[in-house]
Amino acid sequence: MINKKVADVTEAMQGVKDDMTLMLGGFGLCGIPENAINNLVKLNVKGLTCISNNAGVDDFGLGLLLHKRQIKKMVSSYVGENDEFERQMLSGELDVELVPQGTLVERCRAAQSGFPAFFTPAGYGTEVAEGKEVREFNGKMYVLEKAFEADFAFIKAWKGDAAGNLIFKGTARNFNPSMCGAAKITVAEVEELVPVGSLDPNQIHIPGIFVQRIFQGKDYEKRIEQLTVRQRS
Amino acid sequence: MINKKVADVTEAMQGVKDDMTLMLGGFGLCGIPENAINNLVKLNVKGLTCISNNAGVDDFGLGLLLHKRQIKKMVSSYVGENDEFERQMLSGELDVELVPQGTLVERCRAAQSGFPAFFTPAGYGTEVAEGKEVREFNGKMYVLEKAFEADFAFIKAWKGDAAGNLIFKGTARNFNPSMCGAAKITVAEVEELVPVGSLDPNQIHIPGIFVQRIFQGKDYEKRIEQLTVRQRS
Amino acid sequence: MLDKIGIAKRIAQEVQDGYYVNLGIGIPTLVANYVRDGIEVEFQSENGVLGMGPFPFEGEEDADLINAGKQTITTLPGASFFDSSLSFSMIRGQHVDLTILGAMEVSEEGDIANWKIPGKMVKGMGGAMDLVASAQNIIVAMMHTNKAGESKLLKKCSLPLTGVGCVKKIVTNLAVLEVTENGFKLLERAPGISVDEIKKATEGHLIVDGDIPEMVL
Amino acid sequence: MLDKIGIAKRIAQEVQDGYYVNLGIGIPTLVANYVRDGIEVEFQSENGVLGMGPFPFEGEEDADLINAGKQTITTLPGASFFDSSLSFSMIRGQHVDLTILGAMEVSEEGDIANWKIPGKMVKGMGGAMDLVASAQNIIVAMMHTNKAGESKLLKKCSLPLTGVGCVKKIVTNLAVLEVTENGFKLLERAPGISVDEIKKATEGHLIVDGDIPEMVL
Repeated sequence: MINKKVADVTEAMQGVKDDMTLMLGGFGLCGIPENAINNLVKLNVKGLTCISNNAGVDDFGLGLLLHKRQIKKMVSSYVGENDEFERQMLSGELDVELVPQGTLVERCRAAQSGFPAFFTPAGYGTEVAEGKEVREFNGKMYVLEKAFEADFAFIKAWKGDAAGNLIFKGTARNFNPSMCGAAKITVAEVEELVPVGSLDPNQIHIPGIFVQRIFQGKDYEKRIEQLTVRQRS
Repeated sequence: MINKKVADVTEAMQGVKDDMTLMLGGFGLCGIPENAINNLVKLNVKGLTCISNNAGVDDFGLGLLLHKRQIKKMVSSYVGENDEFERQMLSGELDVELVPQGTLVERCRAAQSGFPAFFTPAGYGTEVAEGKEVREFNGKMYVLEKAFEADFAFIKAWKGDAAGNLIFKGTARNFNPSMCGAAKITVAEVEELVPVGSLDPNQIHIPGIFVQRIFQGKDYEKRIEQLTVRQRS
Repeated sequence: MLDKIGIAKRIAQEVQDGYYVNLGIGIPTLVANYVRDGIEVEFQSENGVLGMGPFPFEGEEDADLINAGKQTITTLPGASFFDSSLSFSMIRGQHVDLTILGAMEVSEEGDIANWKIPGKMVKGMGGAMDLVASAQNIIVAMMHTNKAGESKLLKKCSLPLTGVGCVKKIVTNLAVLEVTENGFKLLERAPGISVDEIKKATEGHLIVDGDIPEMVL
Repeated sequence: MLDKIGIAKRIAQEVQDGYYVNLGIGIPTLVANYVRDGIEVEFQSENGVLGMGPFPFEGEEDADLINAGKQTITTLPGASFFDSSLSFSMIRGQHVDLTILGAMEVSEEGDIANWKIPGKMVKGMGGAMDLVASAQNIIVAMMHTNKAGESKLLKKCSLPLTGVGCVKKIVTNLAVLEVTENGFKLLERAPGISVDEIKKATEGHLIVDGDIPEMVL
C-alpha cells in the first residue's frame, strides 16, 4: 500500500504558488473542499486560475477568494447566485471562461484519462464553439474540446484511507471524481479518514492511484445554499 | 420507479435477429452474460457481429457461438486461449477487427455517453491506425477513434433491482458498465435480483436509466480459465 | 392566461409513462408536482441524482443532497447517485427522454437563448447547452412576452444562443406551440386567450391551422 | 545467462518505492515475487484491480477475481476494483509508473512488436497498445534471441508493431540495455556472458561504452 496521508491541510498545500491553475470539486456549495479553500485564503496566493463549476457564494467557498482578488480567471459553467462573481466578470476585473457543464467535467476526465481532445455536441452554433473545430458525424454537428491542464486538484470526499481511496456521499460527489488525477497533484480532504482495509474494494469510487495527498479535514460547515422544505401535513 | 424487470431470458432476448451487432460484457470468462450467450446458441441467430474483449474458450462463452458459426465478425482485443477463434480468423472464415483494449472500452463508453469520436494514443504507428485520422497534440501523436453502434448489449451484474440499477463484483465488472446504454437495448442479467430500495443509492455502479431489461439469471457456471493457487506452507 | 403553476400543469401532461425527465430551474421544477398518477417517471438532476423525490421535511434536509437548483431534496426507492461525468453521459447519450427548461428567447427555427444578456447579465449556461444539444425532446416553459411586453418568440434570437434548432415545443402563459419547419405552429390557447392575442404577442412566424382548441388543465 | 526467474529478479530491481506497476503475462508476472522488502508498490491489472496480492490458497479461489492473464488472484488491504474504462484512465493518463511486458521484437528506436505473426499467429494486442502508447517507463522482459537463434533486438521490427518509440529499457537472458537515440546502449552483462556474446546476439546497433559491469542479482 502506497501511503498518501499527510498530517494536515498545511502539509497538503505544499507547493501551491501564485499564478497556478487549480481544479476545485463541488457543485454550488455541495462537496466543495472547504479546508483547502480556507487555506488558499490564508496563504493569500494570487493570480489563480480556478476550474470549478461555480464560484461559491459571496461569503463562502470560492467567493472568499474572489473577494480577496486572488483569482485572475474562473473556468466555470454557472455564475448565478454569486453577485460578486457576476460583477467582477461584467466589469472585466475577472477573466471568465464559461464552459457547458458536461464539457467542463469531460475536459477534467480527459485530463485524468489521457485523452487530449474529444467531440461533443454541446455549444455547437453558440459563442462556446467560436474558434473551435466543428465537425459532422452521422448528420449531427460537434465541437472539438480539449483536456484541461492544471497544477493542483482539490477534492472533497466523504470517506478515504491512507492509500488515497475515496468514497463520496450523495450529490456531494459531482465533479470531484473526474478531477482526481486530472492535475499534476491531487489533494483529497475527507470527512472521515478510515483505516486501510476497512473500505470495501468493490465500493471505492476513486482508487488511490489518482490521489497524491490525503488528509482528514476539519470543521466542515457544509452550508446549504437553498434550503427548501415541505410542510408536514 | 420505472420497471425494467422481465420474466426470464426468453423475454429478455425478444427482438434479437440475424445479422445484428451485439455487445457482450466480460473479460475472459469473468463476468460474461452466461444466460444470454446460452440463449443465443439456442436461438441459433446467425451472421452476428460481436463486440467483446474476448471470444470465450472453445467450449464456453462466445466460443459456443463460434463453433456453431453464428458469428460473422468479432470485434475484440485478444484472441489468445481460444484455438477455434484463432483458426477461424487465420483461415478467413471469421472477420476479426482487433482493437486495443482501452480503445475498445472507450468506444463503448463513447456510445453510452453520446461522444461520436475521441483521440487516443493507442495504436499510433501500427496497423490499428491505418486509414484513420492521426493528429498531434502537445507533441504527441493520437488516433481518432469512433463510437460503436450496436443493437443489443448483454451485461452481467452481481446484484440488480427492477429499476435496472446494477452492482458488479470484483473483476467481473470489467467491460460491463461501459456497455450499459451503449446499444439500442441493454439487457442485464444478475446473480441476485433484489427488492427496489434495498441497494444503497450511493453504491450503485450503473443507474437503471442505462438498462432496458433486467432478469434474474440462472445456473451460473462461472468457469475459471486459469486456476492458479499457491501452496499452504 | 396561465400563471406559472398553470404552465407547469400543462407541461406535466406531456410527461409519459416510463420517461426519465430533466427539469430546469424555475417553472420546470414545478412540473414534478403535477405529473398524473398511475405513470412511472424518474427525475434526473444533472448534479448527480436519478430518482428525486419531494423536498425534505423541515429538519430532515441534508447538505449533501441537492438538485441542480441547489435546493435540498429527497430520493425515492430505486434512486442512485453518480458523478457529473456519468450524469452527462445520461444527457448527451440521449438516455434522458424529456428536458424541460426556461428561456429568454426562442426562435421560429427552434434556437434558444437563456444564459446571457451581453453587458448586463450572465448566469452561465450550466448544463443547458449539453441538454439542448443532446435531448431529442425539449419543451420550453416561459412567459410569452418579457417584462417590457416584447415577444420572446422571435424570428431570430437577439441574445447569445444556448443551442440551435433544438426546441420542439413551447408552453407559455398564452399558448402551446410546436416548432415546425415553417415556424411556430399554434396547438392550444390558454383559457380565455384568443388567437389574436397570441398573434400579437408572437414576433416569429405563427401558423394558425383551423380551429385552435383551448387547453384543458 | 539468466533464466526467466533471473530476468524477473533483475527487473524487480527497477521497481522503486511508491510505484504503481502493470505487469504483462509471462515473465513480467514473476516480477511481483522479487520486489525488495521495505518498499511500497501496488500492482495494477488492466481488467480492473489495483492492489493485487499473491495467488489464492487452493480452495479459496474466486471466479470473480482474476488478473489480466485470467489467473485467480487475491487482493491486499487498500485494494480497489473498477471498470475497464477507469482502468485505462489509469494507464492512458500516465498514473501507472512502470509497465513491464514481453516482446517478440524490439527495434533500436524503441519500437515493439508483440501481438501478431502474419498468417501464423495472432494473439491480439489486449491492453498492450494502450500501455506502450501511454507509459513513460516501459521495460521489456524477453529472451535475447528467438527459438531459431535469431536476434530479437533489431534495427527495424519485421513484425506488425504494437507501439513506436516507446521502449526505454530491455532486460534479456543476456543483458540489460537502454534504448537511446543512437541505439541499444549496453548497461549490464548477465553473469558469465561476454560483451562479444551480446554483440553477436544483437542485430540492432549496440553501443558499448567503457567497461560493462556484470549484473548483481
